[in-house]
Amino acid sequence: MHHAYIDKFAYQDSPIHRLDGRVKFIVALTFTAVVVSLPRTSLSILTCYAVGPFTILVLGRIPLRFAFKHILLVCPFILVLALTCPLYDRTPVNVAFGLFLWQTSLGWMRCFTILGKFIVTMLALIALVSTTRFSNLLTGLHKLGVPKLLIIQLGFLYRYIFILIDSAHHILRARDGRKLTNLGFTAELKIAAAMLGSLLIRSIDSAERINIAMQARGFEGKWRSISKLKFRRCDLLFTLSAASFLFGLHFFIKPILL
Amino acid sequence: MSKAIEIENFSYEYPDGTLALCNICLNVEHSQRLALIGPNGAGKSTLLLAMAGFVKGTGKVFIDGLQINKKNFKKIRTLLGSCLENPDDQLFMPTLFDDVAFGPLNMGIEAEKVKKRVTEALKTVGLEGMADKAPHHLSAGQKRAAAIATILSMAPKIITLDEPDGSLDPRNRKNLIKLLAALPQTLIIATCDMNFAATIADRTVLLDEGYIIADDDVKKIMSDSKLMTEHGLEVPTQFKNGNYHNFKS
Amino acid sequence: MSKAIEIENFSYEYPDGTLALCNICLNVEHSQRLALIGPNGAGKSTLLLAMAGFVKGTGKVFIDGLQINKKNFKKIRTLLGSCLENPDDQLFMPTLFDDVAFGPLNMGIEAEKVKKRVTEALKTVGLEGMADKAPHHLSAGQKRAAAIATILSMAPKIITLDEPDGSLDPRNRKNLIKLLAALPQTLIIATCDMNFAATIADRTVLLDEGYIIADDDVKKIMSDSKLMTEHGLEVPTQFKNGNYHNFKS
Amino acid sequence: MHMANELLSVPIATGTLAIAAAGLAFICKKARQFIASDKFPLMGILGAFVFAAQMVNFQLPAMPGTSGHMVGAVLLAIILGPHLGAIVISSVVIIQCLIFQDGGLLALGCNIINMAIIPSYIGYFLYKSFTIGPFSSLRTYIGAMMACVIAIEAGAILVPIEAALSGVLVVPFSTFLITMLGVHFLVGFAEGLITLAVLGYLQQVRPDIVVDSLQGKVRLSRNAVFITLAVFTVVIGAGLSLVASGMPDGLEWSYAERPDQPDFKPIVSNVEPTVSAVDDFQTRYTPMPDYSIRTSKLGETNEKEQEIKTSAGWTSFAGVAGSGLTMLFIWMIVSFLRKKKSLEA
Ligand SMILES: Nc1ncnc2c1ncn2[C@@H]1O[C@H](COP(=O)(O)OP(=O)(O)OP(=O)(O)O)[C@@H](O)[C@H]1O
Ligand SMILES: Nc1ncnc2c1ncn2[C@@H]1O[C@H](COP(=O)(O)OP(=O)(O)OP(=O)(O)O)[C@@H](O)[C@H]1O
Ligand SMILES: [Mg+2]
Ligand SMILES: [Mg+2]
Repeated sequence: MHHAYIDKFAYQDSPIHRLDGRVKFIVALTFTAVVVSLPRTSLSILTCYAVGPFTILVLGRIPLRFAFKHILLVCPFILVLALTCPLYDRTPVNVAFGLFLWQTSLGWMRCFTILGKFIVTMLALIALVSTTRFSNLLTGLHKLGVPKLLIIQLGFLYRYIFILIDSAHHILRARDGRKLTNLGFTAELKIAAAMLGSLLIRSIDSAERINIAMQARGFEGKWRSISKLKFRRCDLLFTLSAASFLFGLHFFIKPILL
Repeated sequence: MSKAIEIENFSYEYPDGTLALCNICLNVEHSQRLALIGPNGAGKSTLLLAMAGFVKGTGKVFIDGLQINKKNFKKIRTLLGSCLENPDDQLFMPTLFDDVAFGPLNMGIEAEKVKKRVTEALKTVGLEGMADKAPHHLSAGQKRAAAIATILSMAPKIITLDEPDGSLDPRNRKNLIKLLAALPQTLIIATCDMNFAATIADRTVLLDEGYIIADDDVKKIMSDSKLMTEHGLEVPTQFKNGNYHNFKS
Repeated sequence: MSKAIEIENFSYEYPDGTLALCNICLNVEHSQRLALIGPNGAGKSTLLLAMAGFVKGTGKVFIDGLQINKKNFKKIRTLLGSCLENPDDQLFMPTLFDDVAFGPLNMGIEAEKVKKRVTEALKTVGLEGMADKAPHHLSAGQKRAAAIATILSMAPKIITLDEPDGSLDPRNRKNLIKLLAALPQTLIIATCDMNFAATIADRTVLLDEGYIIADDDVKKIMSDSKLMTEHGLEVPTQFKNGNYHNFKS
Repeated sequence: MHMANELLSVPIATGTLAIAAAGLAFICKKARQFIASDKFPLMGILGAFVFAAQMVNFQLPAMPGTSGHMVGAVLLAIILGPHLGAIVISSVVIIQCLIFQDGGLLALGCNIINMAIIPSYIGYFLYKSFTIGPFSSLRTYIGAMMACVIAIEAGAILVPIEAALSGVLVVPFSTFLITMLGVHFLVGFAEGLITLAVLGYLQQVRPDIVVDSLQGKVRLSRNAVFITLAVFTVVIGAGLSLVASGMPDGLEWSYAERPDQPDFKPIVSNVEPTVSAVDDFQTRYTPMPDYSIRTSKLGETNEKEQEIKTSAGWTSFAGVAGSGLTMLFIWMIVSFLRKKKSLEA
């Protein structure tokens, strides 16, 4: 996993990218809540909801391949859960879709709904994250009341995760370059501990140096930052359209489909 | 007028007993460009830390006439900016803008002025328009430049740089030299690379094992091949065979 | 006889889409000393990783006649030792002894012989008597040497080194050059420092943006000032004005 | 043990989100009182360290082919103290959600509680209460081991509970619980080993870092490891079978939430009043009550029903097709506009 890999699309520019982070966050959260609380056996309505994140992704110029690759990466846990549904719920149901009519079990229906909901909510999350620079998201979260200490932590984390992941990779490489046999459990554990330990020591050392760099620039414990967030007219427009999308689906399309 | 930096009989021992600096006496005039040279472990980095007040040994250090102590610490931060060896340590905020704004904001400057300063500092190092980038999206050379910008935005009178030329390719190094040559501030640069030091500085201090071995004009020290090799260094190419080319543009 | 390294049409793209290596074809003879040069981000480190089988792209890589694949991976580990860019990554055990012994122990060599190998490797790099030190107490130059010792103790036929000259002072660099010059193995060295490359190698491959731009005798490539500056490099001093001094001792 | 959105109902999700937010706000407020400015970078870097540490793996004993890696909550709590540890791990969980999309947005509250707050505090206090007094290698060993296993199990137990309270569990509760406990017992055990080993390494090379929490030398012996494994297995096994026997039968549980058989008497609501209360609450207050219009899809072969079904088939087809067309339309418009723009430029 490399730097540019995970958040490269957040640094593009598009109308969606320019929206206020707060607005996008709240919309994504609401959208997720609405989708999660949909009935457990209705699949077709999910595709209607998918239109929302899909639009954002397309407008934000996020390749759909990227989004689906990500979903694949994080799906194993939910996949296992979804696949247990057919085992436990064998109530037969008839499913009608267009001209076709077939019989399956409620468990399968649920399995697919869970997966469908997972995909749709993940699309929403990816749409949020890959159209919002993390720093803007942080400022947005701060404005929404997340404690400053946590925001500072998140900022540091975001900055140093990639560096440390890289050095973990390098250490692993150095081990693999010289590791030919399994030396037995105790030795393995010791080696792993030594690798973790040296990573930890390096982290602590660089924390000490960062501390010097911060103090050298006058830091005394009080965290100041400039907020670049502004609620503009397009944010209002976005909120309104998102609201009417959800509202319309809920009150007009959903009753028809179910 | 007071000197930019005055160090009187400064000594420092690391907690584990390593004597890193020994009886250092050093004066630096305003707008001088001083190269600190010396082999690995000579104490260059430690001396730069001492100038910024981050290691507290015996002896006195004055920055622009102000002695370093608890009371003056804040004032000195606005006078002297120090840039660490590794730009990853220097750039710790999520975006370049935040990083460059960090210093001025801590000085209590108001937001509008901070923005102006950031824009200017980024322009000076040739990174205009990159303000919203995350540091991990920058290349090695850009990170160096950005680290310098974080110091420039504080508008210090004195800048210390620790091995700013590490792991740069020749092109990036040339860009760095151009950038440093254009800065009007007092510069103190620690480096192991003699060619780099000879190009950028007008005065040299040779450190070894915590002692100041020599302190003079660049040419005088660097062309003394006996002195240089004795302390693990080498005569830079422009001073070899006595033929002096100044590469400064 | 088979070549030390044969690479056929190798390409590699990082998961984020960066094309780091593009259609690389390269043969290295036994006991050749090859310098990989190129600006920052040219793909030097990636090529060294590919030679050790750490990145798997399209195309074939043969080490001493063996193709790199799952089956041969172990065998290749004993043939080719690769030393990473940062010595801190290479040294992760609590003591230097453990670190240098790590490779041989993994090869299933018995304890007595391992000890002998460790002592020899440490002696070769000039660190005899330091076996019990913790790696993070070593100086930068010592860490470099130690990282090389961890490879030497495995007695590979081919050694790859990624920027072994980073942040070393001239004396340490000279020692490193002496050390490398005395090694009988096939050496492949990636570096940004042209003087270092010119001193140590007898063949040079110039990489830029993932392509092999030139592959020839050191002198031929490095004295071509147009080629070098075009790719962000510079002509090393010993090839300037056509006067060729070989610094190898 | 990352929770997904789909394992939670909206009331439970918002409830846990609120609890997590309040908890974090409280912890941050508390931490602000004693945190020194030089702790900021240390905490940030240690958080990143936890991420990176998860890539370093080692072979587990007894089960060849499986490898373990650390989670880090207890180690950080030991090094930084419970408050700062909880903040750091919470930020790790949030980043996992917001950058790596691991765990859902709605499930963030649950994840913070399960993986950050609970393990940090439980782990720290278990470790402290065991290692109080003069240093002994055995006590440190037991303390760290207990801390890791119990802290992680405590977090893991919450996952099936939260899912059950949400009423979305299809898998029988007891099965889910036992699987979670079993898996996380192994996780906790590996975590304990690695935590101890790292502490031992740190003590060897940088004793100043762990000086407050470890005065003597930590040693790991193979026998101790196996004895611990045996003891824990027996204890956990016995505990689990007790829990399991008290639970309603797996299949029945899944019947308990089957609205399609109205005459079926849900067993659970008798056994567990809280669950039924929450269920009740949910059906009443969720914006979209769950089981309302499902009849059109359930199978009786009444002719009229059949008719309804066919029409339902068409509407759902229309829904899917309409959405698909809409997406196609949006995509075409956007790419058309973009092309035009790039031509102009
Ligand atoms: N944190 C530390 N604790 C103990 N000793 C230290 C520490 N940092 C540096 N030293 C020792 O102090 C001496 C001076 O170190 P310093 O880092 O100032 O050297 P340097 O001239 O910057 O070397 P380099 O060219 O390698 O950067 C060295 O002997 C070094 O080993
Ligand atoms: N893990 C990674 N993921 C994605 N891209 C990478 C990764 N590592 C390197 N790159 C990119 O691949 C290209 C080649 O990188 P490489 O590290 O091989 O260059 P290099 O020649 O070693 O440069 P340097 O002189 O700076 O060490 C660069 O553009 C770099 O940004
Ligand atoms: Mg230094
Ligand atoms: Mg490289």
